[in-house]
Amino acid sequence: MLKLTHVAFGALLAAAPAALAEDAFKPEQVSVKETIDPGPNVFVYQQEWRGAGSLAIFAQDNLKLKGLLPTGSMGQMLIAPDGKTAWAQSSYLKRIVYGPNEQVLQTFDVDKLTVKGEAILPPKAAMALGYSALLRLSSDGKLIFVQNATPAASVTVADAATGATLQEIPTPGCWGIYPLPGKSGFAAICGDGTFSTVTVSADGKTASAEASAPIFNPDADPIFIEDESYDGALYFVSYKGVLLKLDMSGKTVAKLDTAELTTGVEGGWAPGGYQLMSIDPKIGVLFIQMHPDAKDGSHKLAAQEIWAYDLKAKKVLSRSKVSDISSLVVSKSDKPVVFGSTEVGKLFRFETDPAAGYALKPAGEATLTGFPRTLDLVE
Amino acid sequence: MLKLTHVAFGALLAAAPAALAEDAFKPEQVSVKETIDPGPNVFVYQQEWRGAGSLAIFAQDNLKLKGLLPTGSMGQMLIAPDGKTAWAQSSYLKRIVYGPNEQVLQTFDVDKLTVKGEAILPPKAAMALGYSALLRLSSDGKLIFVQNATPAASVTVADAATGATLQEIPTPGCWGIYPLPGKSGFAAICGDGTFSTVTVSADGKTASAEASAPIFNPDADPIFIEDESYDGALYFVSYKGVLLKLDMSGKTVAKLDTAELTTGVEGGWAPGGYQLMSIDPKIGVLFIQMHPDAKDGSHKLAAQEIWAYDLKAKKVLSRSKVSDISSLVVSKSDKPVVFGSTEVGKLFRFETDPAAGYALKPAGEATLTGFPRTLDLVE
Amino acid sequence: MFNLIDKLTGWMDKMAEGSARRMALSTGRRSFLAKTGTVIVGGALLPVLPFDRTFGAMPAQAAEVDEFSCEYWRYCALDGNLCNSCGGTLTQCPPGSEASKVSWVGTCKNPVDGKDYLVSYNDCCGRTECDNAPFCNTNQGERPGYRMGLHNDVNWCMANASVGYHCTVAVLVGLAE
Amino acid sequence: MFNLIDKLTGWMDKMAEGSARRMALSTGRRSFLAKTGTVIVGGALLPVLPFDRTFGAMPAQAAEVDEFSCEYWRYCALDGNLCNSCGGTLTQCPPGSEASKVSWVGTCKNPVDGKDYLVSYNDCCGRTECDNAPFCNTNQGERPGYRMGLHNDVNWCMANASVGYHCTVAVLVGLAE
Repeated sequence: MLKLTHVAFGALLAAAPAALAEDAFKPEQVSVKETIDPGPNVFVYQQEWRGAGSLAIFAQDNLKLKGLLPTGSMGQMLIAPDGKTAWAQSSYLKRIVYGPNEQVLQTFDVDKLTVKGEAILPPKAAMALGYSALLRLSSDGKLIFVQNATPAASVTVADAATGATLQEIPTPGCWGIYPLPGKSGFAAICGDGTFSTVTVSADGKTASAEASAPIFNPDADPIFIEDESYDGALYFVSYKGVLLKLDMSGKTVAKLDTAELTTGVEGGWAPGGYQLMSIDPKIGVLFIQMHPDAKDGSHKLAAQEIWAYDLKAKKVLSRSKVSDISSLVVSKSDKPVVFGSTEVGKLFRFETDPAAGYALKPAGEATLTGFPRTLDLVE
Repeated sequence: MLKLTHVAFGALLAAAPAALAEDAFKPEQVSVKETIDPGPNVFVYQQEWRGAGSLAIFAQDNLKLKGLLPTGSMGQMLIAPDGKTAWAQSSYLKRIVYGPNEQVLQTFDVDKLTVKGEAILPPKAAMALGYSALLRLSSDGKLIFVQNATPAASVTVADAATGATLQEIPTPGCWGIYPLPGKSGFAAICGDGTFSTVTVSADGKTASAEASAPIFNPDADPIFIEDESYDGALYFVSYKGVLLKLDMSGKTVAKLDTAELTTGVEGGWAPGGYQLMSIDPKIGVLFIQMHPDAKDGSHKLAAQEIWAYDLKAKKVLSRSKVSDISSLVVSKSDKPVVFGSTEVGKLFRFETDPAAGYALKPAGEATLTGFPRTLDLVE
Repeated sequence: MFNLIDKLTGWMDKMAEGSARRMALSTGRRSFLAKTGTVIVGGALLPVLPFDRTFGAMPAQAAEVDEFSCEYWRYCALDGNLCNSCGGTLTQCPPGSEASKVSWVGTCKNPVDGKDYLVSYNDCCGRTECDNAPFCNTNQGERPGYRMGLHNDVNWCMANASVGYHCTVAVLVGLAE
Repeated sequence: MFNLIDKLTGWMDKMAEGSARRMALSTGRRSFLAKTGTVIVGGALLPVLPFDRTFGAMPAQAAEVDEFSCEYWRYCALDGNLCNSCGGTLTQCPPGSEASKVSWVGTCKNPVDGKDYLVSYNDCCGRTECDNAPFCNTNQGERPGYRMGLHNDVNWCMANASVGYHCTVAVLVGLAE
């Protein structure tokens, strides 16, 4: 029996009465903001490997943070084309870093920042650094494709509306998910230098695959898995700076064109980083992260310059010095705005000058946390 | 049906044979180290609020990291007197930052760095910054006391061997757990300036409490909850730098003595930080974190100096300049070593000079992560 | 004695289950304040301690400091990330999070009118800790957990369904003269 | 075709379930290597790609660099925290963690003997990420996930019971000339 012979309620009762002014003061009330502020957003996935990551939403015009969405660890984010729905695939271990792993696909309402639903995935999803090609929406918006690695590669197909798993498609030796235009399915990059075109049935439950002719040489000049679409084609870039223009619309992926970004440029410049390039389709200009003195192993180095490259004219329009940008995304505008993240916690906003070859001018910054390697935006 | 008409196994099969040297090379084998290196340890709890914290174990002599033990979020650590067993109380939410919270008491084998067991606690444990007074072992080593806050204060009593919960003792308005010497139970600091002495039955299942006379004035000069024992007494320090010497051995807590640390010192110095003081009982010297220009609200400021104070002679022996130490612990030695952590990720080691009043000399540093606010050591 | 404790803690736990909004809508709060000298903030009964003037005063330039800076006057006893830099406002939690059902209280002097206000620091809960926002650690009038209503080293999301700490708002709930 | 895929992925998954220690004890590995040009490292079948010499060479001072620095020669394709700075050694995971059952492989030149070695980068698993240790991000010969055995942007604890990433060791498993 607990016998308390004294009164010591502290915060509960031991209050010294305060003289309260009887004036016009009206107490404020704590509440929860209903929706985020309107206006176009930049999405940054702040990945964590020992706890909860988050999907940060910033205003495009001033980088004001509008809010965070919560995810598990080692996750990926996906934003719907209308910017109103977001998804994340991530891991929830029973004891955060040990014990059984539950891999979850969360669906978020972007305006309200609520978790609309969650579905449990087969426990095979790749626990990878942030790459947009690892969690994708089909071009009709009905299916979600999740990159798996056990380390055997496969893709889980889930219903975008419910998150329910429809099938798992083995994609041995292939990686990355590139939704097919105009039909259900995706292409993947394969380790032998081909692409595999995987067509998924209307109900999402079966699939067939077709290999391309060789597209690139994975030994001599491998390509990054970051893709950008423009003018009906899909662009990739190689470690050495060769731009590949691919047609994804046929039965197999076909190479349409190639271009060398660094022709005639001194200094050993090469592309580098994570989400290392982005195309503004309004003006047909590619913005790409470049570093000098490239060598074997330098392909993940952050940018010392961002180059603006004219895809039609096939020439570099401008080269802008930057500090340690490792991922970027550009707005779709006649006067594009570039958003770039560093590995050490900064999001930079750059305005561009059309009269100066879209050279970048710093125009704002914000704080990031975790490993911020994927960015997306919706106008 | 999946119809693959091409072979693209990539990493699986597409291997270019390499010429392998037929010389004396003997492949190494990956393995797991069985036990940590021998020798005395410093324990630092690296708290996290959005994921897994960890209990880091460093060698006292050179700050070499011996390993990490995994915990949940917002936790506390506890080290057995022999340094062979450690415990942690922490939170595991279903979705790390949302969903049902499972509060767990983990038991660790320090030499093997294994999780020996875990027990689920009543979901009331205080989710607080790291303070050693919030998770304690009874003086006989048989019971673990867990500070609860709902925000009503109580203490969960658990079996130290099994983690099983034995009872919950309400301690309204009181805070902190100070094990009673020579018997089962603890004292707590109460909001009216008294201490409550809670005696726990031999089986750990019942308790009774007794209030002390007023010990301090929580309005005019509150005390920090950090305690240090020396020469049969327990020491606390107030915001303004008054050292209290208390007798915990009776039915109620009694004040034995007080001393002003800053008497005759210019500059408005006061104690500050989190685990802000530590006594080396071999020499009877208190090491305490001090900052100048103290004012209301400065009590958590990191130290600009560490003072060595002679408890018997009641005088300051030395004042050593330091950078931003917010928690510290001192070894029990004739020539003590002080370990201090900063809020920005550093653990510093200081040797002391007995001939110079135990003045501190920097002698090593290591990297910390998270919020490192509790330190412990075992010789 | 025992009954009183049971009643008190039971009542407090029950209070804590009520929503912050419901409590805030109660029009009887100010008169309750005047009568008992205590504040109900989001469900917890908290002491109204007179501002401790033992130590120094507010910095002279405080009036010019904006609400996105830790030096803003309302934040005199705040320990956490500013919600207004994380999608919320001074008094609104960011969308998707929940306001804490209990809170701690500071007493801060408004440099404009020179009056001391009671500020409820509600944590916002159930979302990833917002380290994108400035982290402030001011502690005027702060006390250890033995004065729980004045203590800011605990997670005040403790009484919510989802206890993940997100950020902190600063809500004016009373005047103390 | 279909059977082959099933067989292969099935086999691979089964391989992945085997313990790293069991695989490492297999005395037949080097002859297997010599025969097939592939490496089994901790249970995964990996290609042995010739070292890509298209780009530059090792820095001249590499021989003097100690194993606690990211510049140490074995770490030429490492992306992670050094286990030898977290209670482990060059080839031993810290106590309490588990060695990953699968791994990626780099080809690094030893500046002392001038030979190219195959280095298995095993992650150690089931413990809090060891950010106390130096984080290295070197990428010689690294390829994206379409060459999975050379890819270091995934968590190689993927096939373990506890997938939490702790740190990475660098184990010499072969010679490539």
